[in-house]
Amino acid sequence: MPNKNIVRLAIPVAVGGLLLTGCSSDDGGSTIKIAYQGPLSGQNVGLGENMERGVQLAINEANASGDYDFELEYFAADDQGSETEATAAAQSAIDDTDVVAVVGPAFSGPTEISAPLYGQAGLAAVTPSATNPTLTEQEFGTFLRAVPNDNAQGAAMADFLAAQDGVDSVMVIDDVTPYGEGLSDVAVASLEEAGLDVQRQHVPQETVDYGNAARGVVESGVDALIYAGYYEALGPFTTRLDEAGFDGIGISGDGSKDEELVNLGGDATEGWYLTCPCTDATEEPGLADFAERYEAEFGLAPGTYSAEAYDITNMIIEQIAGLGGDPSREELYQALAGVEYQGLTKSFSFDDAGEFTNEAVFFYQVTDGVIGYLGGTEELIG
Amino acid sequence: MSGVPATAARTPLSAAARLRKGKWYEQPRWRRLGALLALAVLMAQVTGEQGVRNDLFHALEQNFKGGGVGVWVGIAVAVWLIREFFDDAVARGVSRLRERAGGPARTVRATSGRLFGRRGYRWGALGALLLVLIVLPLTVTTFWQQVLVDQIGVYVMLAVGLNVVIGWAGMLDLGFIAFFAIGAYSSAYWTGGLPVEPPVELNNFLVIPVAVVTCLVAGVLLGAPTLRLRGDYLAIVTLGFHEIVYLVAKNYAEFTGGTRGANGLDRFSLDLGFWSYDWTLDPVPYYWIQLGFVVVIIVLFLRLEHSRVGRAWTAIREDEVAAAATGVNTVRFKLLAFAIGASTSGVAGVIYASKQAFVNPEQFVVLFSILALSYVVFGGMGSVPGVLVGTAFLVWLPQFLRDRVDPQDRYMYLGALLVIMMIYRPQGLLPSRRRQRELRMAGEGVSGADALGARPGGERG
Amino acid sequence: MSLSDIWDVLVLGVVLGSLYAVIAIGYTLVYGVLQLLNFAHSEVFMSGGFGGVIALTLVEPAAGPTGLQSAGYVLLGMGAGAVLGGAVAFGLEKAAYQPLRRRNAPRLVFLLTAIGASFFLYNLAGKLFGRYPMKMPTMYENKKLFEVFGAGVSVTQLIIVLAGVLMLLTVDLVVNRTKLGSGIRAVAQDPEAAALMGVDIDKVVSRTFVLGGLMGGVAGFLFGTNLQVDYTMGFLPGITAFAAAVLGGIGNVRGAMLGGLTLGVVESFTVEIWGDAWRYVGAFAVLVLVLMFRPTGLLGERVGRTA
Amino acid sequence: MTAKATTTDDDVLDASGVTLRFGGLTSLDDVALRMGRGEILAVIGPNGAGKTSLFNSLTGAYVPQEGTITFRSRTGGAHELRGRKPYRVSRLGVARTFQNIRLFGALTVLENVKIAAETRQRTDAISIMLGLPNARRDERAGDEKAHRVLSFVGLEERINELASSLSYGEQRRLEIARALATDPELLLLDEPAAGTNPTEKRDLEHLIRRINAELGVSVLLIEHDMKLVMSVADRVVVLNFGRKIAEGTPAQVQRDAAVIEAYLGASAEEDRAAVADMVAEQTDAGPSAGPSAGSPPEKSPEKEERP
Repeated sequence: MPNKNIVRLAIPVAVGGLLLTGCSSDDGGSTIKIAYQGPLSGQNVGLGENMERGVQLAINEANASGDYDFELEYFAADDQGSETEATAAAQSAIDDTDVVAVVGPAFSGPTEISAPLYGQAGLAAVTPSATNPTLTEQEFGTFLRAVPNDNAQGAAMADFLAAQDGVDSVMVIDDVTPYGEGLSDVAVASLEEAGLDVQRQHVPQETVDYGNAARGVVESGVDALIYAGYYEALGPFTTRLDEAGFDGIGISGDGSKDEELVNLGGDATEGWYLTCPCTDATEEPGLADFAERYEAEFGLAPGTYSAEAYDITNMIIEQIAGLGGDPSREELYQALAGVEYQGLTKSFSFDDAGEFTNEAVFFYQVTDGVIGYLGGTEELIG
Repeated sequence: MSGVPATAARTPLSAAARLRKGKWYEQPRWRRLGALLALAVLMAQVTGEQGVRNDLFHALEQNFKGGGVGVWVGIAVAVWLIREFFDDAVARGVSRLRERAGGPARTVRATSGRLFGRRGYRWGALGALLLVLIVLPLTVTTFWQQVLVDQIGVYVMLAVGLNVVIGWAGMLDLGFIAFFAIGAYSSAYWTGGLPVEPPVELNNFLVIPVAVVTCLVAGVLLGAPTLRLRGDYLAIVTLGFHEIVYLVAKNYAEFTGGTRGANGLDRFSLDLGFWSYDWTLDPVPYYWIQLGFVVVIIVLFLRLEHSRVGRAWTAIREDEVAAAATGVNTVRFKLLAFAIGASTSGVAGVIYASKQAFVNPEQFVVLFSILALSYVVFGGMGSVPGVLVGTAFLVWLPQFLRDRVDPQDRYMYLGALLVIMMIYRPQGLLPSRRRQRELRMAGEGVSGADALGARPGGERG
Repeated sequence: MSLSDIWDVLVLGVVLGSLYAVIAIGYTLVYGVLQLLNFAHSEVFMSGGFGGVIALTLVEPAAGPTGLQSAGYVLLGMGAGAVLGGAVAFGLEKAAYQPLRRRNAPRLVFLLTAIGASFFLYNLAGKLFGRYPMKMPTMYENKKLFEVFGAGVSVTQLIIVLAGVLMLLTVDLVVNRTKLGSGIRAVAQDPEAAALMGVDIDKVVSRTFVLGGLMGGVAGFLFGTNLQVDYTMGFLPGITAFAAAVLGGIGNVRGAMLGGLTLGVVESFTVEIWGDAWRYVGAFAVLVLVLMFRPTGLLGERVGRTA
Repeated sequence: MTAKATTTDDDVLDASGVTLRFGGLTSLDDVALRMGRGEILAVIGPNGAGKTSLFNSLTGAYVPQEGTITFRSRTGGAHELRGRKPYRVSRLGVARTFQNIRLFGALTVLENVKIAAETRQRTDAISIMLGLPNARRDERAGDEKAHRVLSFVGLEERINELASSLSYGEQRRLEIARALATDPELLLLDEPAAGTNPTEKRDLEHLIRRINAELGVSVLLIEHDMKLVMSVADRVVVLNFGRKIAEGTPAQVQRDAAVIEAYLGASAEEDRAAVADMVAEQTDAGPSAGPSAGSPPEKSPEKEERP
């Protein structure tokens, strides 16, 4: 009996193997591909698509401009924002020999797993959004962070609150994601350093009711609240805070700086401060123009990190052109690591660990249902 | 309560039903048309546009305007017409086709029967298969190697373990990935990767037995109080257990590293004095470890299935009351199945953690438990070959579809596939013979076996 | 914790618990007639949320609505939620479960179908309406209405509890007083006997699904009003509500209500004491403890199978 | 045909005061039952009299609220059965069959019996997985025993067939074989003749006698078929509405007015048939069977007061 059963494994497994091999053939081409690794399906697809469109827009414009004598192609590496899919996603980009650089990975968790693979393959991975500070400490090889890490934002929030009159106590709430916890770690440390009274809470982003959390904030009687998390959660949270009667200062990070925050939170978001290492699209003429082109291409306004992804892609394209239009992966990484590039959102340059050297953080505030630009940290705190 | 059937009898439901049958839309023909049209509209949505932000009706509008609905409705009406008016012709055609196709199929079956029928051939074929499996990863791209290890390999191992719990012992376990997580975190802990220092640092190979014991204990701790519960209750309790393990991994940051996880974990390494080897980023050596474990585990488990233990599991699955009356210690055997499944899951966890060199809670969400369960049932519960193939296929499919359909829709198609599969082939791809019989008997109303171990009201004897 | 704190937390718990209770009804009714863990019920609930959003987006609620307008919007949202929830439940039963029922398939096959249907439905919703959370259009100004022992109750909270109580009473009446109810109970108790006595099982089952779907749909709308609507919103509340149904004694309508309220309150206090991160730990600990001492749940399995 | 001598020390089963209630319903009311070693005792009574409840109480499926059930094994130990788990009862040496045959239909005849034959084996899962010699020995022992038992009941020809493919009478015998494979000292048969044809019935009667005589197993029998009861049982106990209303030799019980009344008062078809059988037995077998029926019983039957 057992033998017969073992035997019955044979056929299907063999068939599976054949199918696997059958799919593995890929034909080489002469085009150059730029990949994007991020969540293109699954829960966090919204954020992933923001960046993907930025990358696509840059590629389309480069091809249409006629300035370059090479054809660019977009390569999607969907990791679903999940660690389990991270190796496969990264490997799909690595395996395609036409891919010369990767924009991404978008999230810190998948980066932990994908970055070593990129390092091994010598393929530059420039993330627009993975902000966990420990990533650049691990010497992945080709990992470049084109965004200030959470340290800068957390410190800026703390400085800002410490400079406000009448703020003695602060509640820091994170959304129990790597992003939120990283940000709130830094914020808590900086606030304590500034001599403020700090309380810390964890409210998972998938929570079914923010009533308890809002009540907790109001009961604690704090003067200000830092929310380290994304707009999807902050929207309903502000509503409940408003209902519970919270009248202190509210401040959140770049994960919440999205038009959608106002749609989800409504009037309750009024007066909330938002920090972002990004400059404002409406302030900068170049960005306003970008927003128009983006909308014309995709039929909707750019979202969080769209412009950053666009910038990074353009930076990569410029380096490719600078290397004669047919660089090896290694060459391109070297060029990117030493880059000085002025994008729409900020100027890009990296230190030896691949960390972003420009630590400027900007402040925004929701006024009259619009996220308005306030200015850089220095301007505000003085 | 005893009065209920009487009340029901007094209400002239059947008479009313008969009256209503007279209306035209109640007639089967028109009903079928309605169903087909509904299906067409649904298919138009399934294959249509993606929705966009801030415009709720974008996709709906596009789907109706863009003609997608028209095409599908046309197809539906055509199918309906053919079905209603040319049914005989189609049936004749199909049977003729079947006859023609039957010949070659029979030859294939006969050949394979001859090939696998004899003992010598059988071992030869198995050896050849093993050889194919050993060299398989060397013939594919690194991408498929990664998929093979991180997804297919992991889930195949999990499915073989889950098959013991659900396929053989008939217990519905929705928290299987919890043990996978325990295994992975054990590996992280004993190799010194977590914020907490272990008493001694172990090599990953030595962690495997430790993880097995840990998962056994965890399985028994969870199982002992809950295995007396009925099938559905067990499902929710195991689901809850999974959620708790996940929450602990996520929130008990002092020990587990919290949401940011633990990185830079030790990978497998072997040092025999005269020869040493370190596993690195290359996926293939992990594949060979997985393959080795899967082969060993399958051999061990098949022995178990065809022993008194496997028979006792079948007895419990089919009729728990009768099994107990026959002297089978039902709780003990269920616990055994539970623990065996848990420890298999744990081993898979250790290998996975070593391969990824990174653990965080998001790799162990409840969704994966549900996926693992669907893989087992899809392949054919209780049948080891079925489970292997089913899992490999279903894990492979989304990767295969990656470039062929919108990646966002992959799980939608997976869901639809599961439903269709359960309607047309509930026994799974390659069902076990026992299970197939049980299904048939259930269909004929012969047996009360319901594949969940306990049948409703079965306790009443 | 002061006394007014306790009341505060209790109010939050009761509000959440009412939602769980209404969703749990759907699980329990279906379990009663089919012994089926209808995993896809969470997607019925999700559809209700979308139903509300769709209807209210179509009518575009006026800014600063009058009381009467507000009531109209709320009723419209509930109605739309119920309709879509009921329709999805109906379609689900017809397309996925009925073929299985005809063949007398084992319960595990049902369960897998339910899981598949759930995957399909929530991804389809994501595809059609976008995979983004959306806010329920504002129907009224959500201010504090009155206080219960110092705990404020807002408009939304009042609506949820009132609607919840009303629906639970309705279901209880339907199950215990109407023809459909006696059909449901008969099928739950013994499908074969019920069929012999002239009960049209197909009809009873499909109406049971619709009844559960109506409830689930309204719950989805209410939940969406309280939080927001997105295509994955069904999963967690669905699981908790199923736990609630089991806690109360699955198949038992009143048990589902009790179980829902219990879990809501337990969650609320768990969150208050240990923080939001441990929300479900308290709920599941209570579930396991109760099942260990009362294996058939708080009120036992009533609808059908009395021992 | 004389009732066997029963002294207290040699009783295999001694139950007294057994009371079992479900909610408000009393299923068994202060039932007492003594059974001598080697005896064949039949329990009869109209439908719903509590016969199966008694069996379930004896085998641990139900836990009666009151009473003691003492089982004395041959090795001399006295064991309380009330509240003991079913599998433990079986291991002590009390086996049973079910009224509605409960075989493992998807297993073969041999496998069905092997499951029972192997319940006392002690090899652990690890030895089995590793294929150690003790595991192989056990496997062989189970095989041999199952073969023995199957040839005892006359099913040796059908060893490799599926249990569900057997004829009704064969399934009955298989169920008995499965029970015998657990090495019982006391065998409880729940309506073994139900649904069998006259030939099968005769075979069954023969089988019961052989089990009793050749294997030395005491048999407790629930049966509706009066002919079988009268011919095979040493003594008969009559239950009605959960109470014992008569006890004695078949002949004594046959003439008992309370018994006949109980059957006439019952509504079920088969009960009426039983009373007809009883009366028939009385008229044609009564006088000729004079000596044995008339001989004084060694133990005066405990009877309820007659009206």
